[in-house]
Amino acid sequence: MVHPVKNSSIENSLNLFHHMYRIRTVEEEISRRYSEGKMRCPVHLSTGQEAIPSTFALTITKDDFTVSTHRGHAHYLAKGGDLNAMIAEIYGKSTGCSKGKGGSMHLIDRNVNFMGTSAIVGNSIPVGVGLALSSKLKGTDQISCIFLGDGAIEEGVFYESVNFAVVRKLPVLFICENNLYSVYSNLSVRQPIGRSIAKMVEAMGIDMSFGNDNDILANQQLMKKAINNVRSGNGPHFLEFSTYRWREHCGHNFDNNIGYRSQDEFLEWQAKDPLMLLEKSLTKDGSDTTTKLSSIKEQIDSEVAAAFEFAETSPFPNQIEAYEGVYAAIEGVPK
Amino acid sequence: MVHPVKNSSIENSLNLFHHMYRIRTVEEEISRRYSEGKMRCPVHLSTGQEAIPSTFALTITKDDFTVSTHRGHAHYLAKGGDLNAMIAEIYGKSTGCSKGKGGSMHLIDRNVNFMGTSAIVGNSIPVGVGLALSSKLKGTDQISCIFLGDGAIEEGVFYESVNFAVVRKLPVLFICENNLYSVYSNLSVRQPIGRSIAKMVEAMGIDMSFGNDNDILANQQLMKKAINNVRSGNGPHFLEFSTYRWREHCGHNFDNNIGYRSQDEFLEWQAKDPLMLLEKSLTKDGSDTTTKLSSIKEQIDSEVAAAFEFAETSPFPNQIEAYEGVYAAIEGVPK
Amino acid sequence: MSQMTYAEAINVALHEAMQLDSSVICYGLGVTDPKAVFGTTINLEKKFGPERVFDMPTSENAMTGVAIGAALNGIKSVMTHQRIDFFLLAMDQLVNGAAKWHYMFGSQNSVPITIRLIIGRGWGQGPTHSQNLQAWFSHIPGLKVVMPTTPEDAKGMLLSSIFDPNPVIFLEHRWLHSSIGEVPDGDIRVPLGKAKIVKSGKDITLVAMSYMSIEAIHAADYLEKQGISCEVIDLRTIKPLDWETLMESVSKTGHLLALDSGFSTGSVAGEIIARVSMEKFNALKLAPARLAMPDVPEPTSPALTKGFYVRAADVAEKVMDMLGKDTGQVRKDLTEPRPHDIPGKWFTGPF
Amino acid sequence: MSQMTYAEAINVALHEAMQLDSSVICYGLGVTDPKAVFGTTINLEKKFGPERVFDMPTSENAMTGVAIGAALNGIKSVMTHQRIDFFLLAMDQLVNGAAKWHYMFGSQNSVPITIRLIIGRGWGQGPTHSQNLQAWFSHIPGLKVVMPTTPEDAKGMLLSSIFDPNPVIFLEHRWLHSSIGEVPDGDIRVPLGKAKIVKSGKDITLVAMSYMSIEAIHAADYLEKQGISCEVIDLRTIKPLDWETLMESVSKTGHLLALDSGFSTGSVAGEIIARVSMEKFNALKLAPARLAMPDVPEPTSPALTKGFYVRAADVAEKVMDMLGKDTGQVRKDLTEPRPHDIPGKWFTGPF
Ligand SMILES: Cc1ncc(C[n+]2csc(CCOP(=O)(O)OP(=O)(O)O)c2C)c(N)n1
Ligand SMILES: Cc1ncc(C[n+]2csc(CCOP(=O)(O)OP(=O)(O)O)c2C)c(N)n1
Ligand SMILES: [Mg+2]
Ligand SMILES: [Mg+2]
Repeated sequence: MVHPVKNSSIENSLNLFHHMYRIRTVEEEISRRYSEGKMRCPVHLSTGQEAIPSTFALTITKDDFTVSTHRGHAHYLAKGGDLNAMIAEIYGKSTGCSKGKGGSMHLIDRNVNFMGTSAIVGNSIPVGVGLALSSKLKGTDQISCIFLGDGAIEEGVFYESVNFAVVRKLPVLFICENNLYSVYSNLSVRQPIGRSIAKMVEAMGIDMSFGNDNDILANQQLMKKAINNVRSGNGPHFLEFSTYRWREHCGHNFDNNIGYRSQDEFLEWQAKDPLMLLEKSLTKDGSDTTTKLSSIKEQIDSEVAAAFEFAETSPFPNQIEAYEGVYAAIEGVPK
Repeated sequence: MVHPVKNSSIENSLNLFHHMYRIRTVEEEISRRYSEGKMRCPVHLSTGQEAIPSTFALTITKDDFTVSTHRGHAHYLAKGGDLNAMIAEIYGKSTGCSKGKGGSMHLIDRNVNFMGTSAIVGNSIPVGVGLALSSKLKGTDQISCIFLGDGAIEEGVFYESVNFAVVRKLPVLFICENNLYSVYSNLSVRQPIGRSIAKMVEAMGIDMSFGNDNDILANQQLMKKAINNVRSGNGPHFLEFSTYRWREHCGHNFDNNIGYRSQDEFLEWQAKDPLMLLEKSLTKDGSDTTTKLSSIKEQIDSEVAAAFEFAETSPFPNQIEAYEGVYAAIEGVPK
Repeated sequence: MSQMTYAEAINVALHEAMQLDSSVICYGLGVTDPKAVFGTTINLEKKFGPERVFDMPTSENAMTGVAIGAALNGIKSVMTHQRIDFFLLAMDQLVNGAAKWHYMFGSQNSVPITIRLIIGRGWGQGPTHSQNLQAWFSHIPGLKVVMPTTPEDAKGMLLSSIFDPNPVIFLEHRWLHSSIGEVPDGDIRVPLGKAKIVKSGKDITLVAMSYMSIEAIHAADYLEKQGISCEVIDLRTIKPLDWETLMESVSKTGHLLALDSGFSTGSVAGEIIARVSMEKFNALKLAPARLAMPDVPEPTSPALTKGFYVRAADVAEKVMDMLGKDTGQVRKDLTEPRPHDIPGKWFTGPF
Repeated sequence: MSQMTYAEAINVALHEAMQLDSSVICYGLGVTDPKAVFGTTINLEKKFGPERVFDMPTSENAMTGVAIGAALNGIKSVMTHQRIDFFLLAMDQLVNGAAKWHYMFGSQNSVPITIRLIIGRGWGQGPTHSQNLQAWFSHIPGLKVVMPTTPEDAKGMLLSSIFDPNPVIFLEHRWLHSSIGEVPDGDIRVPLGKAKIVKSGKDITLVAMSYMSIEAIHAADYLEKQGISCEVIDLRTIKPLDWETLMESVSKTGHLLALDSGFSTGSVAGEIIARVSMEKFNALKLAPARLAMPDVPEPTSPALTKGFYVRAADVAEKVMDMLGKDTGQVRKDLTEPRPHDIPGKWFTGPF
């Protein structure tokens, strides 16, 4: 195996930085504007959790399928989903990726095979497995990636989905972002203390890997290996990453003051902020890199600003559309 | 630890024989009479699977809770359930343990804390966990035993139930009778080939043991240890036993001819028939034991005959009762 | 055109659909086993292979989600459950997922799945193997609900369901599987959403679905001899329901009796009474009526199910009562068959 | 007697019940967290300890079965879900288990569990966080279904539900949690199954439940000024439903408008129309009517929910239209509040 040369390693880090910074900027901009009351739907932000989707972005291909959860902005963006359409969706505009029907919790971009997110915990997991079944039936090499949280692990449907994926050796990649919390509930009141999720899932008959602490370069290797593995026809794989969300479960505030977790815990994780650490390490690489970082930021800042501008200036859907689209039309038969 | 002396070991074997022979005789008598068309409900017989409930019968106490499945006759009897009331229930009589409302798939005997069986795969599992929660809340040392099949392992609710039992360290004993089939489906089309159920469950954070091949004396030790363990407050335990049902999934016939399993497989298991093997080994112990065996058989034969007589001569419930008992009456308020 | 049973008609439709379109797959507990879901899936695996026809783990909820996911990439799944009651485990995937997917993602995807659920009654099936929950499904926007009565409709509507771009709940009554009828060959499509007037008449409209249509026809035949002319409507589709045909009939007869195989309160029959009362109030000559199952779980003992089901005699009696005729003779003429808990003598249990 | 919000009334009822009976326990996602399920479970854990008050894994189906099992040994569980939609995962345990247990085991056990489910509308909750599925529950024999409107009823009916020996579905509309009212102190029990005539009148019967009763009252107040006297019935319990009070009212007014917060087709309002049409046909002076949610999943965008809900204006317009009055002024008098998607200005989301 050829070791990556220094340059390509910098380039890789810049690419990771790009994705992380982009996700962070989008989430923080939502957060900044949320209290204006124009985004009238629940939002679940991923600030602090950007490392995993960013490694995903660099390895996954456009044709692969992906589904996600209520906390899906980052995954949508990482898969290459249209930023404008996402922000417009959160604003409830007709240009939204779901035409205003779905909001922040129902994101889709068919152009990049980002197939949907669900507001029901665990609900999109078997859907992802079904997409993998469809690749197998159609004989393509598309894999299907399923993002889920540590809370979703508790739903029976997760376990049923893993079992079926193993039985039929489907090309599924489960990506569990374990951020220690489900809403305000710590893992310890929901799952046995000290039990490893990844090891448990391994015992279901599946390959797994575990990535710690938002360590982005290590996690990137795990992500690459896992994706290659699944694509090679070795059956499903389960990835667990330990991570942390900075802001409140739903909404735009910080909430370390309300008592369900400690400020210390938060600060500990903030010190491991993958974005900040990567930026630090990159700026050590000389002024050329620093310049590149600035230009990435600049470019993203204006891209994000433009997306909000797009959303704000887009028209609302017409009231009548609320009543349309309940049923898909039979081909050749007018609705 | 004192090793059991020879005599008590014979006595133990005779006791096991008693329970096995009793379950066998009941099931075979149902089978013999089923085509008469007087037992008008589905029956799922346990012929071939008697070893496990028999070891259970000798260790469990009356106050402990038990729930079971569609294949629940043996568990009901092992727990000390009233034989007459069970047969009457299968005949749809008013003297039935559920007054004719439930049939073979809904057995209950409150006198021995046999709390119910369900016709829905997996359905009684969390109910058993809830009973364990109630013992803990009430501070009693009653444990809760949950019989389930290998098919029920596939239901998400099984996994959710195990998780909750571990999180709250509840006194639950899961007893999985793995008979290789769910209806006509072999394990291999439902679960990963070569994956151990017990080991998978262990990874969920639970103690487990595995008993092979209907080996009754070995299994008895596992059963005892497991029950003691759970009663000592060590949290839930999972027991898996490998076993085999002789007759068709539902109904009274043999069905090795229809093609979902082989006659060879059946014969292999029949050669390991725990009842026959135990009887053989006991008859080697001299004529005294042989006499005791005969008298056990005689006593049970007539007990079973009497139970069918009881069921056949019991009155049917009154038509009007169909409309009663949908709601429990509020105390002090007439219905 | 050939004579076949309802179960055979379903089998033929599945063969036809899988032959026509390689994106059709078929799975469910028992689909590949020797009993082949009451014979309805015979030879499918042999013909189309284990990739497209397969058994599944006892995981009703996940397997519904699998159908949704596959549908998003153009696979048309036919999933089968031997009892509707087992499918209660999958309500999240059905209602939060399948039913709303097309709508909530702005009409970019459709979810062409067909879920065959077997409903029934009798023979000691008891409280959790005998439910008729069509009212639940018809309450949910985004679902279609189909309940064919005849072998021909079973075939033609199953084909239409499979090729419909929406999730369709296809309900088969266990007592119909052995009924025999003429079934056209080939790719016949009976459109969803169109009721059938199986008997036209002028005095009263009897509206029913699935097995209840059979009881309605028996009653109408009897009533005809008593000089009462019934118009019998077999709904065939519960959602979307063919209100036009129904309203027209009631406008003509001025009388309505709605039958249902589900619990009375909140039944589809109730919705029918409501809609007719709201929209055709002036056409109604007297109060509409409903006959459905009592609001009671089905008991197991045959002694308790005596007189428990809505039978032709109940229908005939109700109609005569509504029209002011003497009902004294009805139960003597139309006695409850013996045994009352099986569809025919051929049925020996356990299912 | 003290003034408190609906949410506080629920909290007080839980405290009262747990104090009265040590076999009452309380659990659900978020029950012990800082937000305390919109404030309804505040201080319960502190007062009654973590054995009796606890958070749970996201395992809705198993946790329902746990309540059943505990109930079989005399524990009275109050389980809470922050959205009714999540509870779709538990239909097997509810319908195949809890609802039928008492019946199918020959009445030897009862299952005294109370399941608090929050329903709602508005504020971008969207298709899977806004359903009102009371019709489903009321279709199932063995369940009781409660939908209180006022703080007093919330307290009194929650206490009655907890001490009822049957499984009770207790539905709280999110838009009611902050409404304020007088609530008697102590162990007050409002009996299940009794409707309340909140306004007596002679021209038309308006029947509603939960938040829809509020819209009905607003409409009735407006209509009174237009010279129309409405009798407003707040059902409070959906099952068993108080048919007596309802039928008496319709007999008096001869007119019926039934409101519902659920999808129209198959709604509880539909069942009401059906029963009244069947039983009080001759008392009805004209066709009864229904106003419920359209048969459409709820969209998320505020632009799409404009005019989407049944509001007092719709009710008033419908009543005037039924009674042949000119409706031209209604929408000018009763404009849709702004913003239309929140219960009041105090509401800033996200929930
Ligand atoms: C079936 C279901 N139960 C409960 C909820 C409420 N809920 C919304 S998000 C969430 C947390 C899930 O935690 P996790 O899977 O760890 O994801 P995270 O929010 O941490 O990203 C919960 C419980 C829901 N949406 N669906
Ligand atoms: C939820 C549900 N799905 C399917 C069925 C149909 N069914 C009845 S028994 C059975 C087999 C279950 O197998 P297992 O748990 O191994 O028990 P066994 O019959 O082997 O004792 C099945 C699938 C059911 N009753 N409930
Ligand atoms: Mg989490
Ligand atoms: Mg088995």
